[in-house]
Amino acid sequence: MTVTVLYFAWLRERIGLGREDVTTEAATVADLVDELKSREDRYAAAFADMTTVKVALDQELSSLDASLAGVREVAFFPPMTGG
Amino acid sequence: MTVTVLYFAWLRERIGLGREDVTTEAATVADLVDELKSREDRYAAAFADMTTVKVALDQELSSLDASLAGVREVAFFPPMTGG
Amino acid sequence: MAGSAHLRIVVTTDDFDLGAEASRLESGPDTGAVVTFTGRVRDVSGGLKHMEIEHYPGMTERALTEIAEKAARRWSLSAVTIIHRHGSLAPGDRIMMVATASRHRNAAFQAAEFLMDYLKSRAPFWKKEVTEGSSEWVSARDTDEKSLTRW
Amino acid sequence: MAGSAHLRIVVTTDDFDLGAEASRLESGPDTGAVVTFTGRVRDVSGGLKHMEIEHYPGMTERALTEIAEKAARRWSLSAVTIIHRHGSLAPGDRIMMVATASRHRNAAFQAAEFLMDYLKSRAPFWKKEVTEGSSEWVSARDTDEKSLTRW
Repeated sequence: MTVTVLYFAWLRERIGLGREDVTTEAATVADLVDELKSREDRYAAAFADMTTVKVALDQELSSLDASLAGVREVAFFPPMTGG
Repeated sequence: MTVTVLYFAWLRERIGLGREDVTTEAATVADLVDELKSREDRYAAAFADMTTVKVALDQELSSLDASLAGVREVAFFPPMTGG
Repeated sequence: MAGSAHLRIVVTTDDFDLGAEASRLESGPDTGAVVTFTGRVRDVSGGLKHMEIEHYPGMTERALTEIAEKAARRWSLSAVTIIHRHGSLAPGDRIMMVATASRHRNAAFQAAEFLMDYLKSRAPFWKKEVTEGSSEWVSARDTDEKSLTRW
Repeated sequence: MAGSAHLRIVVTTDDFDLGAEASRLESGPDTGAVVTFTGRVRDVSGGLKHMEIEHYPGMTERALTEIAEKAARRWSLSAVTIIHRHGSLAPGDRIMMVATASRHRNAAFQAAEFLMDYLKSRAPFWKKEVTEGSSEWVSARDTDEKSLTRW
């Protein structure tokens, strides 16, 4: 399957892009993260400490162990600092 | 001594005036209220239920048993309803 | 002492401009949060012609200043505004406002609620509702006095 | 369902007019209380050139709408407004506002605090402080996440 993956704030800066389409067989978010980390150092650096990374699936907050079945958009970002 | 006595809201309406100078020997607020009540029915009616009457001495909230020594302005009014 | 908080107390028959009032509090590099509360004349039962607000000139300004100073001692505030109208107001008219400015949102929110709670039972205002053919003084609510105990 | 509350959600690079926004909520005979909160860019350590606010278009609007609906289900509100800016802001600039309208002050105050608490840790905005020669993403505070537990 192909999912759109979005990166925000310092994740976007470390990875060097804000958006990419990824073709993957990953079953869960964690599997997708592992796959990205194994690709290139900049992903490994960005995802080094997953306690500071949040994930949204199709624009709803989710978690690392969530399934990617049927998901079209995955977003990674640090804890929010709005307001 | 002579004190200025002020009445507000329904106390003003029942007594029929908002302000008067009263020459009195009353030692406390309660004494002054008794003196006013004995004067005329409209005062007796206004002060019939003192649980619904508040008093300020020289523009500071006070109480019925407070002394009038040195006081220049006494105000009677119902519980406040601002805001 | 109220620290360095700027206090603005206004008792007036005139309407006020909430945006302009809030802008006054938005000054200085360290004000991160401004909270405002505006109270309006409600027509609760239908048929309200107008509301008359009586106050105690002199004591009103003193009481409002004391309440603002109390808030400014308790929280770190850069500014406090209290405006309260008196006279004859129509349904929907603004009655009063408070505004607080602080570095952080919690101080600004808490101080604004504190001001409202104290103002309700410590500032000498009395409301009268006038309908077609009758009028009635608004009763104080027990909950207003009780809400002071949380501070 | 959010009852009959009117929700207004705006995500924009533009400044907003607090007075005009508050006036929108002052409608209907039964709105007695309007509370507003405005957040501004603070120059905490001195030397802030500007603040950049990034957001997640699409999710932002969804998250803010959900937060507003949540508040409108929980309290009796006639209106809720949330406006949040993104892009480049200078020290002292307004960042965002929330406003709530209700019959009584307690509902309006509580709903406004609830909106702020949820917005801080559930709406996808990220702030970056840019000073002369460096820039740093603002860290989320543990207290922001913890403040949700009171609701």
